[in-house]
Amino acid sequence: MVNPLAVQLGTTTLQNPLIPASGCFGFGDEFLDFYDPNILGAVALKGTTRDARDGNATPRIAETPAGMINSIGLQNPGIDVVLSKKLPHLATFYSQPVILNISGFSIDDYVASCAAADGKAEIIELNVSCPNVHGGGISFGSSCPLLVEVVRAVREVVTQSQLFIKLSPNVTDIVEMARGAVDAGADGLTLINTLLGMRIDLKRRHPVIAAGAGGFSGPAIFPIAVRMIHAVKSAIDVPIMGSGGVASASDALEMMMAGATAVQVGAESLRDPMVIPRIIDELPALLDELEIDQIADVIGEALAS
Amino acid sequence: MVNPLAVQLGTTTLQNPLIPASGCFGFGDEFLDFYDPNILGAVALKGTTRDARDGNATPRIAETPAGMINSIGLQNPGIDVVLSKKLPHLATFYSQPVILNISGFSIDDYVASCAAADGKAEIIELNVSCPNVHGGGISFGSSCPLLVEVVRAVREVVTQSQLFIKLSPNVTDIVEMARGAVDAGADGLTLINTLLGMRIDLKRRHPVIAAGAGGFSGPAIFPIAVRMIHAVKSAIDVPIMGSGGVASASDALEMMMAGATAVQVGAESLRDPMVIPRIIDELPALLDELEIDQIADVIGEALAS
Amino acid sequence: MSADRIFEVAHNDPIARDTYVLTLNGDTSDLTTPGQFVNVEVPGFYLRRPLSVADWSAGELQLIYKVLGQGTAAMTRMSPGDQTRIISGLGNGFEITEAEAPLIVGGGVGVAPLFALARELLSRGQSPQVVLGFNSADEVFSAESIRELGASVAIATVDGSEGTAGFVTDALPSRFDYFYACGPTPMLKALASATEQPGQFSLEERMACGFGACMGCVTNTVDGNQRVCKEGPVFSREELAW
Amino acid sequence: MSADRIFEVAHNDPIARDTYVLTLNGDTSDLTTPGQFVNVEVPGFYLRRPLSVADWSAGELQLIYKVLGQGTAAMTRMSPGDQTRIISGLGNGFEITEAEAPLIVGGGVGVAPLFALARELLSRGQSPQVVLGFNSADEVFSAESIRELGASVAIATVDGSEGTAGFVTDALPSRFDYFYACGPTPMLKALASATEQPGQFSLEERMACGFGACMGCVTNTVDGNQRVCKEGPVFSREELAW
Ligand SMILES: Cc1cc2nc3c(=O)[nH]c(=O)nc-3n(C[C@H](O)[C@H](O)[C@H](O)COP(=O)(O)OP(=O)(O)OC[C@H]3O[C@@H](n4cnc5c(N)ncnc54)[C@H](O)[C@@H]3O)c2cc1C
Ligand SMILES: Cc1cc2nc3c(=O)[nH]c(=O)nc-3n(C[C@H](O)[C@H](O)[C@H](O)COP(=O)(O)OP(=O)(O)OC[C@H]3O[C@@H](n4cnc5c(N)ncnc54)[C@H](O)[C@@H]3O)c2cc1C
Ligand SMILES: Cc1cc2nc3c(=O)[nH]c(=O)nc-3n(C[C@H](O)[C@H](O)[C@H](O)COP(=O)(O)O)c2cc1C
Ligand SMILES: Cc1cc2nc3c(=O)[nH]c(=O)nc-3n(C[C@H](O)[C@H](O)[C@H](O)COP(=O)(O)O)c2cc1C
Ligand code: FES
Ligand code: FES
Repeated sequence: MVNPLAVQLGTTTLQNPLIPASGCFGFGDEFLDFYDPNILGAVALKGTTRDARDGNATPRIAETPAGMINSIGLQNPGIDVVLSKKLPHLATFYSQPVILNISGFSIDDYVASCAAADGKAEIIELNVSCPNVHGGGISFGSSCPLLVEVVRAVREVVTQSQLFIKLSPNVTDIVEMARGAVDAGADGLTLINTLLGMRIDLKRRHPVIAAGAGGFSGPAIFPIAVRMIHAVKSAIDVPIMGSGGVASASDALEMMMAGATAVQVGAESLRDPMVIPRIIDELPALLDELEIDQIADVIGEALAS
Repeated sequence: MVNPLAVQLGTTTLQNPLIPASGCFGFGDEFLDFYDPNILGAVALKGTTRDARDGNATPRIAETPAGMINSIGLQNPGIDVVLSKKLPHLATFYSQPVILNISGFSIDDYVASCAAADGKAEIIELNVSCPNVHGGGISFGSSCPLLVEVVRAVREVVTQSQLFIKLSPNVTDIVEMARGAVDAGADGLTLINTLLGMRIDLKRRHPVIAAGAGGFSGPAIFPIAVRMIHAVKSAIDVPIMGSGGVASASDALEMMMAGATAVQVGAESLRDPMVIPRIIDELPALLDELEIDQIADVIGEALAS
Repeated sequence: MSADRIFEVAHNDPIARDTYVLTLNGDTSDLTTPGQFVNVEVPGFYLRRPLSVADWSAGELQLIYKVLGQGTAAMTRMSPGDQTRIISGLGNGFEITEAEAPLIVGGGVGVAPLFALARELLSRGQSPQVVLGFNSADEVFSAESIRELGASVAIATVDGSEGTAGFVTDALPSRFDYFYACGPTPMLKALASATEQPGQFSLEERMACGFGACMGCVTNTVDGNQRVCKEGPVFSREELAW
Repeated sequence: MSADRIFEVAHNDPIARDTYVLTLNGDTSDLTTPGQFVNVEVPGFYLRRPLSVADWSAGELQLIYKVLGQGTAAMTRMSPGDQTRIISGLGNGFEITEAEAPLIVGGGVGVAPLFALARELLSRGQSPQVVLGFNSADEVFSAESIRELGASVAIATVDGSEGTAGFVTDALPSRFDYFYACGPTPMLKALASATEQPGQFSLEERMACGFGACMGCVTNTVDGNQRVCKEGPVFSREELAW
């Protein structure tokens, strides 16, 4: 029997489109109390850098209406530990596709991490929302020439894994950035990373987050993600992992109609650890209700034709 | 006795910082059933263009988590009718400051409307989120050179009213845009206009809004507005009207701590027409609780010093 | 006049398939004529839900709603004693005419405001004929209560499970000189094509405020775009020029 | 093991100024030791609220919370019969040692988990001394119930309205060989400076998940940044190297 939830993400087949987003699933074992991760389409692991990082000062978390702000600052044990310890550990209980999320602060960083990671996971997802230390702190994801440069460099060393670029929404023209990434050799895109947001503590008269602004996500940003995915998929035929505010089966389907092939869930899975299994459970009934045979049939259905 | 809520917005004194945002208060009379507008700090009228406009096709409204999307398309009777009919009518029941919100699709449009409007209201607020018909549809608010050009041109003809520029948040670098507007002669800024957002109707497999994407606002976007106001006020000492997601007295204060001198309320006042009077009522007790004598003292208090 | 008021749920009961009658207690003094609507806050949803006034008396408001999406689904969980905020007294409502043989036409949940309209016409000594259309027999509501008022009611169902098989346009009486209609736009347009008599249409449009401030809910009229929530929801045939 | 469970409110009663005890019924089998916490969904708020387990038994959970901001203010409106989702069984909790003269120190709402801790120590035949600090007499809670367990309790209030005037550090007993402490960070740091004995601190940090997935809640330890929700909230003095 055909699995009605299966989708083809570039060259990777997923048993369903649901993926916990990077930074919201640790290295795969933090949810073992809640459910068996083998039900997932894939898992995206915590953003990994060349060297281990302690991350930002606390507070790192603030609440917003229908969302949250985080300022983790990429705390992670570094690519070597991830490859030598975290991945083998994950393999002891998980056998679906893996997405390694790679961050860096220079092109060298990205290239070194990606060269080490290539072939160790089905997909390497490049997080380009980090500041470029050699470029006055401008993030790779907010300058098209910088983005093209890093994607080109990384593409050279990523020959076995698929290379997805996770774009920042904090830009004037998301389609330009998408086109830059794809022209530079990306196999696919993840849309969107967090927006920049800030909350202020009225008593302290100071931002809640120690670092000031942070990454804003959750259901609040869902309409921004949908519109960016729709805009990019309208312009470029490229596989997209949707990300941003998904909290229900109908959200997942809506994002797919906008053009996403798979759907990542971040913040919502932190506040409700059971949301992803519930979405996977509920999707078949929702498809029936909407008279859809194969979930793959809805991808991009809401694009003007 | 000193009025603890008074603020000085450039050269205009407001009895309190609360202002209904443009497009969410008609031309001032739609709220008469609910409260006397003379309690307000000021009112911002519906976006006005050189010629009358029918606006966009319906549906024009979509709901989002903690927010909404609108696609009114600047339906308005045109600047002549606004000046000759709407303003005199407003003056029959309202005597606090008025903000005329001016939109256009070419520099000529803006200049013509602003020349006619100059001196007819305390503040002219330039909405630069509209596409430039002579520039491939790029909006004035998303290109710094275009923004500078329109502000320079309008500044020539606005000599009696204060000129505030209402910036679009859909840009990579809001500080760059703010600097461009101020250097080109703006007296102040309004931050922020709506974000681009989209919802899709699962049954129709089509965007809910007839035009596809629309302007996304409401509490969901509050953290984005706070962070942009904070970033701009940290860089430039300019009067700011805050806008974006304000729904309570503490939100208003939070936006002021980020750097706003006055605070506009849009979407929330559509879903809850009494929210602005309630905020004005509640502010004194909140100030007491936080041991603040004058609300003006909190402006920019959360900026790094 | 409209106002934001607090109402308390008295009952919330199913009356047909996916269709509920919600009875609330509160100040109804803003309501003046059948066909007006209210805008109801639903916990957990940002925008309010516009619903026609099905019936009202001093201190009591009745709404009839159909579960369509997540907001109306959440409304089914409102229980006696729960409070909610409602902007009341919205829209123009039907303008009662002196027509000799008035016809009332309703489709689906558009039937909601027609009970109060029928009663108003009857109280003025008029004898409206009523035609109501539904998908199937299990969706029929208000027909019996309108009959009890003393009006004759014909039913059309798409699947033929009650009354005439087909649409309301298949069940129109041979003689009437005016109509009042409320229902889905395709039904209203079909009615406009099938008839030449003058009449009024009550329209639906997606709304934000419901009280005229946002320009979200317009419909095209001979005078340009007019607000469904303010100049409407009821428009005469000539205004719409369908 | 932790799990997301549905609990039903049994009582929600004030016990001191701005301080409430919330009693809930549900599955408490995830809880193993005093000092663990739960993460409570509050209607209308995106993130859950982390609260220490004040007491538990099979089928019953007690939380003590202080109204601090909007979420805890909304919690006061939770009524008997209301259901809420709670992730239970979070954090390491206190590690019970064989110390001869243990001291329990609590400050403000940090006193919440100490009743269950005192009972556990007493049940093992130990005789903890207890020092609790509050701003003023009207904020004092749990002191009487801990006394009833059989432990000696000293109180310090900042305004001197009950017990020693000053901080917990002004009311420490002359002799103890180990401590268990929970309270605001400044109090914990003051305690660390004022003492040399070994002991454990229960920390607070802003959290998103509460179960170790987001890295939002770290504190600096001798082994680098550790998660307050997972490796903590209880850390030994040596780990923190304060
Ligand atoms: C003047 C007026 C009177 C109405 N009277 C009634 C009535 O008496 N009984 C009844 O059952 N329905 C009535 N409706 C339709 C009712 O408002 C919608 O069915 C309801 O808003 C759907 O909400 P939802 O959350 O279930 O749907 P969702 O699709 O989840 O709602 C999403 C958004 O779209 C809006 N929306 C969706 N469908 C409609 C629609 N058909 N019309 C307007 N807004 C819509 C919602 O209000 C909400 O903002 C009326 C509509 C209008 C404009
Ligand atoms: C492990 C742990 C155990 C706790 N146990 C208790 C307890 O037993 N009783 C009690 O009254 N309080 C306890 N707290 C503190 C409690 O979580 C906060 O007081 C509460 O979250 C404040 O919520 P609010 O909505 O009222 O405040 P708001 O300031 O409106 O909340 C905004 C956001 O900040 C977070 N936040 C604000 N203050 C704190 C804080 N001090 N610690 C953590 N998060 C905070 C909120 O959770 C929310 O995400 C504990 C905290 C932790 C981390
Ligand atoms: C706590 C937290 C940590 C995150 N860490 C990363 C990360 O390491 N790398 C990355 O690319 N994205 C990271 N993100 C972004 C998410 O993967 C996701 O793209 C974003 O939050 C939008 O989705 P959401 O609204 O479902 O959370 C993080 C998000 C959160 C909330
Ligand atoms: C229905 C609607 C109409 C609007 N029309 C205008 C407009 O004509 N001109 C303008 O500058 N902004 C317009 N806006 C933007 C608002 O003035 C405001 O800046 C924005 O919605 C963010 O604030 P909010 O989150 O409080 O709504 C409109 C917003 C809404 C919701
Ligand atoms: S809904 Fe706002 S004008 Fe009609
Ligand atoms: S709160 Fe998420 S790791 Fe601790």
